[in-house]
Order: sequence, then structure tokens, then C-alpha cells
Amino acid sequence: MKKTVLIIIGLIVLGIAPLVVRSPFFVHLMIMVLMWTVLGASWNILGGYAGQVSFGHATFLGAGAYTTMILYLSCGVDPWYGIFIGGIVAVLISLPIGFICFRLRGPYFSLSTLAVAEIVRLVALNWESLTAGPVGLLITTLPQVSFFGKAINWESKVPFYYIIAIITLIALIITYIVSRTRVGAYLLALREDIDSAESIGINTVKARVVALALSAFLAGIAGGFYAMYLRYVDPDAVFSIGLSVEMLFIAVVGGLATVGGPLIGAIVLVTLGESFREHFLSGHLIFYGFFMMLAIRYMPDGVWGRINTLFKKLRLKKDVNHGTA
Amino acid sequence: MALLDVEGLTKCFGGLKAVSNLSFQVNEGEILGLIGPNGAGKTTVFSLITGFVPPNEGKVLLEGKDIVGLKPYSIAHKGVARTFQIVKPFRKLTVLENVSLAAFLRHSARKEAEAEARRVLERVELIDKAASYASDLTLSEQKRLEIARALATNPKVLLLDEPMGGLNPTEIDHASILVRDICKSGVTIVWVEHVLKAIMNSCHRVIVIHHGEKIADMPPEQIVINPVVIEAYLGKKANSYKKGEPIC
Amino acid sequence: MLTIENLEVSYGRAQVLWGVSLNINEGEIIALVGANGAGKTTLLKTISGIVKQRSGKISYDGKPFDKLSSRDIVKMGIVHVPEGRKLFPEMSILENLMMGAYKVPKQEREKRLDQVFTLFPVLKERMKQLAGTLSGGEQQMVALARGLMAGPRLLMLDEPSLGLAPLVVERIFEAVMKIHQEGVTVLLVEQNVHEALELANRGYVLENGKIVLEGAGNELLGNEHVRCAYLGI
Amino acid sequence: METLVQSLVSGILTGSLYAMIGVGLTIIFGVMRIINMAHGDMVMLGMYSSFWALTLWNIDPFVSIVFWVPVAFLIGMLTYRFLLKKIVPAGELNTLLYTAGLSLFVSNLALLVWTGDYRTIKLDYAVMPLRPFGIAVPIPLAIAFGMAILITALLYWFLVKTDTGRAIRATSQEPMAAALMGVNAAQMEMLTFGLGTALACGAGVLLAPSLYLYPTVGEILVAKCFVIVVLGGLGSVQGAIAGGLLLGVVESLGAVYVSVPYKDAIGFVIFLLVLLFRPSGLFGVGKS
Amino acid sequence: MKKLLVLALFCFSVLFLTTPAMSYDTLKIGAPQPMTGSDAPFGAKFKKAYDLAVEEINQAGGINGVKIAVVIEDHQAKNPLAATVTEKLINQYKVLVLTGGRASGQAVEIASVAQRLKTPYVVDHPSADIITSKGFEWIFRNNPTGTIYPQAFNKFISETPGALPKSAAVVYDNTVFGKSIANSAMAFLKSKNVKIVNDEAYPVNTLDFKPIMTKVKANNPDYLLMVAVSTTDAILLTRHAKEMGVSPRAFVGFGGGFGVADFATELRKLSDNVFSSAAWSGNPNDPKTKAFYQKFEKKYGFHPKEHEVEGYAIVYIIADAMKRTKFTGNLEKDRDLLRQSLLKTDMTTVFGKVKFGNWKGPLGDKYTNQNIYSPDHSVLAQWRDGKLLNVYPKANAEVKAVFPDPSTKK
Repeated sequence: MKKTVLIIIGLIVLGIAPLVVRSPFFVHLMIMVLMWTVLGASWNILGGYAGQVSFGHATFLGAGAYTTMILYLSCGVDPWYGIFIGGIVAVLISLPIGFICFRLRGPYFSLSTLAVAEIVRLVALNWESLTAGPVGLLITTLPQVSFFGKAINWESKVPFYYIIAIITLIALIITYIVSRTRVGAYLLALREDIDSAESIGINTVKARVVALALSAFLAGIAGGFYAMYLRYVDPDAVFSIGLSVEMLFIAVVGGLATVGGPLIGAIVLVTLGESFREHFLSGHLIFYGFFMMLAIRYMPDGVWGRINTLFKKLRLKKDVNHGTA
Repeated sequence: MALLDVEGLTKCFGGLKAVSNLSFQVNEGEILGLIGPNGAGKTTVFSLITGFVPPNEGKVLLEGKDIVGLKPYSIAHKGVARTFQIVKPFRKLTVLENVSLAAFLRHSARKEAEAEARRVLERVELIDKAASYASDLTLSEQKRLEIARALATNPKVLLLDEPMGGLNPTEIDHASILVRDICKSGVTIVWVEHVLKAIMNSCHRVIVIHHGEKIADMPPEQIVINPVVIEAYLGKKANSYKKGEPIC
Repeated sequence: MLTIENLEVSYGRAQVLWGVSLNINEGEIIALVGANGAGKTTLLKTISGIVKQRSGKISYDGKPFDKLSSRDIVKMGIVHVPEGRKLFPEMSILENLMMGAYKVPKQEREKRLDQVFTLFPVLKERMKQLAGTLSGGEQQMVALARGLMAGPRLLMLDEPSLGLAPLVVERIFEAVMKIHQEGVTVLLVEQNVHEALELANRGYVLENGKIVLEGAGNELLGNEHVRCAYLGI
Repeated sequence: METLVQSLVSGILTGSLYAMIGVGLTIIFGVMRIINMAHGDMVMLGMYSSFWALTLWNIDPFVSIVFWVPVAFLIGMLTYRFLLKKIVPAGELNTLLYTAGLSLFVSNLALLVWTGDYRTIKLDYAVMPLRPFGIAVPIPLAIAFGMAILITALLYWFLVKTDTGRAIRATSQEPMAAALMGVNAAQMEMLTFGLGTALACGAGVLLAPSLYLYPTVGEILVAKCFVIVVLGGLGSVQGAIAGGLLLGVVESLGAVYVSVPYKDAIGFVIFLLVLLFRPSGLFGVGKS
Repeated sequence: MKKLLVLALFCFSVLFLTTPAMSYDTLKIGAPQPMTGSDAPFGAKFKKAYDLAVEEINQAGGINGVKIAVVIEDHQAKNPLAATVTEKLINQYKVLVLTGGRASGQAVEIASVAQRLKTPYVVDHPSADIITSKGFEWIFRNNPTGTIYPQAFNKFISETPGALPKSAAVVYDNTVFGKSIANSAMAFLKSKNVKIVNDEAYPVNTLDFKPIMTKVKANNPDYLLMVAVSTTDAILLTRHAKEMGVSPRAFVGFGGGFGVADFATELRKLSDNVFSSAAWSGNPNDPKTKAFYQKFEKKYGFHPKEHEVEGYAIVYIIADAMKRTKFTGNLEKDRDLLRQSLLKTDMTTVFGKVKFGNWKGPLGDKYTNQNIYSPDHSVLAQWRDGKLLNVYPKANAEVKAVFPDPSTKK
């Protein structure tokens, strides 16, 4: 009951935020938070729920971003379909990657994703006829789209905000569905013990592929959004290992295998980033590293997980008090 | 026709024959004991039947159909469930989640799966612990959780790998009752056990394997006076030493 | 020589040993028998300091040693040859033996090595061979020899016959007898109940983490309870 | 022909230093099952040590290595004791993420302290290379090659011939049995981490005159390290030596005969193939 | 947990509180630069250059009495962050005009945002052609584009008798910068029927160029052309080329790295006779440049190079445009007014002459608001005993070129 109220309040806040916050810069920041949330959520499905730690998630973001860009620039495909197609292309790319990397377990899987991501980056950098190589792709204008008869003003942040807000909602809902249904339960089982999972009838290969595909789809969509919002992609920006590590960081700090974790992680990443940059000017990455170590050492369940356990404890306490009274 | 029919099963690890030309049948509704000294290959037999390890030779027929070569999960779909000797619960999940996961095999809706899981937990008397994390259970409870998880897949055949290992006598008696009860509800059971007392009291038939070969297949009361079995268990001189004297 | 009183051990929440008491006198061979999962290996691990007890007392020559680390325990002459042999597979036989003498002063090692090689001449011939490439019986020999290199007063053997062919088992037990004749006290954990009890001066039967029976080897052999424990009627 | 010999020589020279770094990583993995993402940063610290010793005290890198290696050994032990010891039991993935955090921390701290300026080391005697048989052999790399071989050989001798070395290998092969022989596992782990760090730093000191240094140079090197140790089989010292030399040669030949832009990709492709088809490494004994 | 919440709240409050109020007490120039990360040293260089120029201008009375200020924001060399900080500078700090950027990837992002938010962006250093070839009317660039870099070299080989290479090996870094220069040079060489025997793009941060040079040596090129965005790459390329025994008639370097003092101090005699075809090479005899060098060295204790000159010059270009603008107090209007003034810029700075215009680049790009004098800035210089001396075009030449390279006589 309380939860529904909270969610409704959250949705309302999300909905009216850009109308209340007038500063375009803060709207921009919120857009960044939401974009990182989608990326964190994407990583979380594979890394948090299914326990397959990937160091190469930027591959899917890059695939989505480039697909959307290329389709728009060379085929004139409307970006709003392009973003969706970007997600699908990311899924298609994820399948052979899964075929290769899922033969490996644990840290070996992680290292193999790192290697695949580097190979993909090098291909994107050198396949000039497709990607324009290091020069990158730039779009100057977005197509006319009308919404209820009114042309959308792409120079304003607000339409982008609503688009990413919807994508974020989709990502969170997918995560929620995953966490609540058979699929998610299967992923958790996979993370805990593959033999046991097989013994109770879970097709672990299929489950992992589903996790990867979902994860790639979300990252690909976020990539498409990235391309349209920032209007410029180049291989080092969208295929870098650093980007993959940031996604991982968001999911780990926010809380592995939690629905709301990535949102918290993204808020932490973006706001900490902004304020550290303002106050320390340099060296804020030191704090990232430090924070990551602390998180793994003391909060293996992340901020969200920590909050959850605290609430659980509180509730238990209440129950106990109630029982004795 | 036997429910489960194992024919000429052979498995080599390196040069060592872990299971060698093993054949036996499991009839519907029985509890079949599978015993043998340490390293006799009992767990390997289970892994071969459930598809975790592919055999070098041999067939496993479930209701007449060969299931060799299938993946473990599809064998589970066909109605063969197993437990593990070294318990493998999903540690960071609750007891209820552990069992519901297995119940998802036959119920796609979460609610139904959970209801089924609760029924099973009720049966193995773990319902009080439904909300605890699996890692917080005692060994005896984890063993029961293991059984509950297998049961929740609604199997035709249940392969129990040492469910009594590490339990104390009261717990063993308790667990024996549970096993018999499960059998009565219509699940056929193959039971690997070291605690022979439990086996002797509950099984309809017992198979003894030694060095991967079947050395005996008979009712429990005959097993205990079978010289070959005693030799396998107590050492080869045991018979000559105590020839003619009754045991116990 | 070794006295154990009321030992209780648990892994996390699962208690494995419940008030185990036993004592071993100098020069004895003691057999410790019991079904799988009865707690035999845990008992050995507790004595050798790998596992810490929850309560109870272990003393050696009258001195309690529950605070000692496994390193000091080896130094005192209590040596544990683990189940499954656990050789260092990518080291030669010689290196394995030298590892056995890890806590032995350098000048004494040569002497030890000679002793071990007279006991197991076959190891001397093949001392450069990698332990991982040996057969099961040979590996068990190396494991025994490695244990001897530490210069034990009390040698604890965990299932030395596990997974070996009957002929090889006999040779292993011969070796154990020889080691005993050299003046080493032996604590033998075995599934091969008959051989073990025949060899032993005394035996203990462990069931579900408790000592249920003790007595002279022959006595136990004839005991109905032993058969009950194993065949469970 | 000359091109082939030249690229082989260059490959082997660089490969010897890769091998030294790889050996450090592999022994750490062997004993503790840590995949140390911060290993490359240890190399980076070594490079800076070399640079500062020359710049501030005018000590030649090939001399300063004599004291930097022990210092690195101590730092490694302290790092293990205060940062890693508690996290090692948490499993391979947690340590992987943890050391990734450590790497971020160390490289950015270095950025803060030393700035991102690219620096190079100038050695008066090393302007032109030697030219035996018309093959160019840069002097600093030749000296580094010799020292890398010497240090790796010393380590090998240590691991094979000394009690402690044997104990380290024993712990990596069969930790339980090693403990029963009286080996103090925690001590061995600390020692191994110290040794691994010392090797990485030492390689950094030796590499500094041939390459240039900047705080995030570790990122490139750590990726190479993983390729090397996986090629050789994680945990195998001989494998890491062979893997290092192999990677050096493959990179060198690949750049000459295949493609410069895809030079790094070749290493990764081999890495994936080995992971998939021979997970115990090309030179591993092959534990299944 | 509580601490975390407090921290989060703190972060938010910091964000909101530091929102500066709009005012014309100072005229603000925004400069996204990499202040952390591996590009940080460049950010620091520009900051020093900006500070010096701002100080001088303000001491001289500012812009009609109003002081100017450069607001630097760190983009860490990450594209999304470059967009973020540009938004922040434009919307939060309410800057009138932007400059900076450092690397091309971030500069494209800044240009894209600036164009959308209708704020002038005067590029001081990034050289990717794409920035001024997409018809962005709010974007101006003083420095030459990548494809203009080889201009002096092109003139040299086509105008000097016997200098036209028979074959050339081109080695360049696989970035926008390296690629633009290499493509431009190769296009020109091909038009002269010169055979390109090596076309090698190396990944940035290549630690070992020996394999590449081994490959180059096998083809025995008449000219070796090297492009490097960073000084260390330039040094290492030259060193490894000479170590491996590549012996062309001329070693020609493109990019800032080949023109800085470090190049000679690192390479000593290996640097002798290496050509540097640069976008800009300061003439130390010019009084304006001389004065700048002295002032800079006095303030910071080291000799300024290309980056500092660019940063210093850009502030003067912007200040000049501001002086010619009648500000209304309405930010949006003023930005457009400032843009109009920039279009009319015609002046000389320490970097050289500047006038923005629309024209066609060497590879056919249609430039918008690109400095029309940029091809003239291109200079071919040669290292002699640790000194870089201009050799071409003849008007700027300090000495005569040593050619072919005597050290590599076959």
C-alpha cells in the first residue's frame, strides 16, 4: 500500500520535474542521471541478477548509438525508430558475444568481455566506411516531429527529458518484472549455483542469453538516446572501457540485483561527480576508486541494499516489540 | 516396464572406471537404496542419470525413453529430480524463494509457484523458516531444503544423495519418516546413503556397488548377511574371521 | 600422549563433533572408524589445528594446546596425512618430501630423507618425477613419506586406502606397520574397518559426531555394534 | 629476412619485460586467486620511481632498481596486509572489482600528485642503438632485457630451490596440505603479493627508459598482462614467461605483417581463443 | 547510512547554492578544458595562458571599464561531460562566449551544444575539420584545421627543385587529428603522383614503434612523414625510426610534438635536420611575440609553446570583439551581438593575423567562420643543434633548408 503511494509520488515528481526546475542545466543533469540509470539497470540485469560481471558493456551502448546515427545519417531513418532499432542491433551483437563468453565462468567471463569490447572498439575505429573512424559522426539537425499537432522543439531539453524518462521507466519496469517473475528468479538461481539451477529444470544457457539480450537491449536504447541527445559519437567516447567501468560502478554502488539501485547509483555518480569537480577540481576519480573499494568491502549489497536491510531490521524490531507488548 | 531402467552404464575418468557396465531397474512406487563404500561411484551414477556427466556407454530409460544426452534441465522437466550430497542451496535467497524457484518448473505464475512451495515446505516441516536465508539454516535444515527443492519440481523419480549425512540419530529418524512419506505420496525414490540403518529400515530393495560395479541387488534383510557385501564394507578378511556367526 | 576431552566443533551453525573424548598413548596404533560424515576428518583437522574447536580441551604430553597454530603443532611432532593424499601435483617427489620437512632444521633433512628412502626405496628411484603423474598407490606412498619427513611422534592418517586396489591397500598397511615399528604412534582413520581394527591396538567408533564405542581392536572387530554402525540394522 | 629477424629481436626484447610483469601477476593469482586489476598500476609506480630517482638524485634506472625492488616488495606486503587481506576470502569476483577500484584510486592519485604530463627518461649512453649484424638493438632495452632475465631467473631459483619458495608453490597447488606441513598461508600470501608487486615495479623501472610514462599507463599494461598469463595458464610461472615472450613477438610480427591498427586486437583474439579452447593455457600442465 | 544521506543532501545543496547570479560586473568567457585525467596538463597550460591575458586586459582597463574573466570547467576529456559542462557554463554561469575544448571529440560536443544554445564558441586549439565544416554559424576558429597543417610542406616539395619525393611512408596516429593531417598530405602527394609505400595508422599510446619502423624500413621510402598529436609520440616515433635505421631523404614531422623544445632535449642529435611542418611556428623576432614570451616566462617560469600562444591569443580576439559590441544587458541578444562583432574581426595577435570567413579547405570541406589566414600560418621549420629554425616559405625563412638529410646518406 505504502509502496504504491511512494511510486505514484515518484512518478508525479518525475513527470513535473522539468516544468518546475526551470534551469536547463539542471534538466540536463536530470537527463544524465536518467541515462546513467538506464545504463546501470542494463548492467545490473546481467551483472547483478545473473551474476555475470561484464567489463564490456560499452559495446552495446556503442552499437545502439552508432546504429541510430548511421540509420539517420545515411538512410534517413527517423531517430525515434532508430533508437529502438539500436536496441535490437545491440541484442543481435550480444548473441555471438554470449556464444563466446558464456562458455567461461566467473572472472574468466569478465576478462573475456573485456577482450571482446576492445576488439569491437578497434573495429569501430578502423571500419571507416561505416563509422567514419576516429572522426566520428555528427548530426546538426533533428527531423521535424509533431506531437499532438505541435512541432517538438528539439533545442529545448524538455522533450529529451520525457523521452529518457520513459526509457528509464521501461528499464525499471523491466527490472521489476525480472525481479518478480520466473525469469528473474532463474537469473538469481544462476548467480547462486549453476548445478542446482540445472537440477531443478532451469535451462541455464537460455537464462543467461535472455539476461544478456535484455541487458544489451536496454544499453542499446540508451546508446541511441545518447547519440540523439549529444548528437556526436566517436569510437573512443562510446566504446571505451572507462564507460563500461562506470556502468559497473553505478550498479555496484547502488546495489546489485535491486530495482532501485541503479537510480541511486546514477544519482551518486552524477552529483558526486559534479560537486567533487566543483570543490576539488581535480582528483575526484580518486574518490570513485575509494568509494568502490569501500562499497565492496562494507556494502556488498550497495546503498539500496543497505537501505533495504536497515528497513527490514526496523520492521523486524517493530514486529518483535509488537509481539512482546 | 520399469519406471527407470539403467542399462550397461559406464563412465571413465582418465584411466579410472568410476562406473562400469552398471544395470539396474527402478520400479514405480519403490524406495531403492543404493549403497557402497566411499568412492564406489554412487554419486557418479546420479550425475550420469541426471545428465550432469555424460556416460561413455549405456542407456538410461525413463518410462522406456532414453534420456542419455539430454541436458540436466530437460531431464528435470521429464520428471527426474535430484539432491546433492554437498548441499547446494541458493545461499542468498530465502527458503521460500529457493523452493518457489523449483516450483516454477510446473507453475509459471509466481503466486501458484509460491503456494506450491509453501505446500512442500509444510511437508518437510520447514515452513517456519520460509523467510530465512538459506545460508542461515543448520545442516539438517539445509538437507531438508534440498529435498523440498527437488520435490517442488513434482518429480516422478527422486534421487536422494546422502540426505542423512551429518545428521544426528533423532534427525535421521525424522528424515526417514519423511522419505517414506514422500514415497507414499507416489514419488519413486532412489536413495544413496551411508547411514545404512536408515536404508535398511526404509528401502524395499537395495543395490550395492563397489568399484563401480553392482555386487548385490536384493531386499535389505538379505544384504546384511551377504558375504560379498560384508567384505566390501568391513574389509576382505571379515568373513573368514567371523565365519558362521550371526551378525547382530 | 594425546588427550582430548569434551571436544565440540561446528562449522557455522552445523555442529559436527559433540563432546568427543579420547586418548592416545605413546607407541599405540589407534583406529578411528565410523561412517561417512561421522566427523572423523573434522576430528583430525581439529587436532592438527586447521579447524578451531568451540569448546573442549586437547592436550599433548599433558600440555594443552588449543591456542597453538597448525605450524607449531607440526613442529611438536603431530603430523596429519590428509584424505585424498593432497600431494603438490606440480612438484617432484623430492620436492614434496622436502615440503614435508618444512619445519625441520636443514641439517636433519638428509638423515630423514635416508630413512624415508630405506622405507620406500621405489621413491628414491623416481624422486625427480612430478607427483601429479603418479598412480594412486604411489601417491599414497609419497603422502606417507611426506608425513614422515616432518619427523612425527604421532602420525594421523586419514583414509590411506581410499580408492586403492586391494593389493595396494595391503602394501599401504604394511608400510603403516613398519612406520609404527620405527616408534611412531599412529592414529588411523579408516573405512576399511577390518584391516584397520586388526592392525590397531585400540579403536574408537565415531557415530554422528560422538564416540559410541571404544576398545581393543580385536574386541571391536567382534562387536555387534560395529557391524550395526556399518550395516545399520 | 632482415625485417623478420629485426621484428623477432624487438619482440623478444619487449617480451622479456612483459614476461616479468606477467610472472608477478600469475604468482599472485596462483596463491591467492586474486585477479589483480591494479597490477598495471604497480608497473606505473615502478616507472615513476625510476624517473624520480634519475631526476632528483641522478641515479641511473639500472642502478636504482637495486633499491626500488625491495621497496616495492615492502609496499606490496603492506598493501596486502592492510587493503587486501580481509577481502581475499570474499571470492574472485569481489576481489576483481575491489582491485579495479584500487587501480582507479592509485592511478588517479598519481595523476593528482605527478600531473598527467608525459615524461621520458634521458640516458646519455643510450642515444643510438647497437647494431650487431645490422640488427638494431636499443641499449636501454638490451640492458633491461638482461636484467629482466636475471631477475626472473633469480625468482625462479627462489621458487624452486628455497624452502620459502617451495612453500609458496605448495600453497598455490594445495593450500590445505601446505598448511598441514606447517606453512603459514597468510604469511605466504603476503610474501607473494610483495614479490608480485616487486616484479611489476621492477619491470616498470626497467621499462621507463624505453617507453614514456604517464599515470594511466597501467591500463594498457594490465590488459597485456592478462593476455600473457592466460596464454601461459593462470598460476603457471613458466607459462607466464613463455606467454610474455610470445606476446612480444606476436605484437611485433603482427604490426609488421598483419596490420598496425589491429595490432592490439591480435593479442585479444589469441587471448579469447586460448580461453575458449585451452583454458589451462598454451603451456599449462592442464588441470581440468 | 545517515552520513550518506547527509552527503547526498550536501551535494544537492552545493549544486543549487553555487548557481551564480547573472551580472555584467564581469564579462564571462567559458572554457571547458580537461583539468583532470590524462589530458590535464593541457588544461593547465591553457589556464595559465588565459590568466595572463585576462590579467593584462583588466589592468589595461578591461572592456570599456568592465573586467573580463575566464571560467574554466573540467570535462575530463569525456564527451558527455563536455556537453554537461558546456550546458553549465551557458545556463548557470551565463557566459557570453565560449572557448577552449582541447581535444577534438570534446570540442565537437561543445560546438554542438553552443550552436543549439546560440552562444558563440571561439575555438583556440582543437583542429578537427568537422567543427567548422558543418555550417555552424555560432562557431569560430582561429587556429588551422588538421588538413591545413601540411600546407608549408606541400609548398616546399612542389616549389623546391628536386625536392619532390619519389615515394613516401606516412605514419600517423589513429585520431581525428592524425587522420586529417595524413589524409590531407597523402591526397596532395597522390595528386603529384608520389607513391605512398606505407600508410600506417597507429593506435594512440603505442609504446613501441619499432615494429612499424621495421616495416617502413623494408620499403625504403624516399620521405618519412610522421604525424603525432602528443610530444612523446613524436619523440618516440623519431627515435625508433632512427634506431631501426630508416634512412629517407627527409624526416618530416607534423603536429605540435615536433615543434617543442622537449623534442630536441630528449632526442639530442637525433633531432638534427628533422623537419617540422606546423600549423604555427612563432617568429621570435616579432616584437609582439617576444614581449609575450618574456612576460609569460617571468610569470610562470617556463617557455610558452603553441598551446599557450593559442590560449593567450584567443582571449585577445574575444576581448577585441567585446570592445566593438554595445551590450544591452539581455544575455541572448548580447550573445548574438557578440557573434556579429566576431564576424567583423580583423586583427593581428601573437598567433598571427585573424579574420573569420567562409571558404573551401584543401580536401574540399566548406568552412564556416574559419580564420582565412590559417593556411598562411603554416610554416616548415627544421631542427639545427637543438634549435627550430624556419626554412619555408622563403619570406619567413631564418635559414636555408639542409636537404637531403646528411645523416641518412646511402
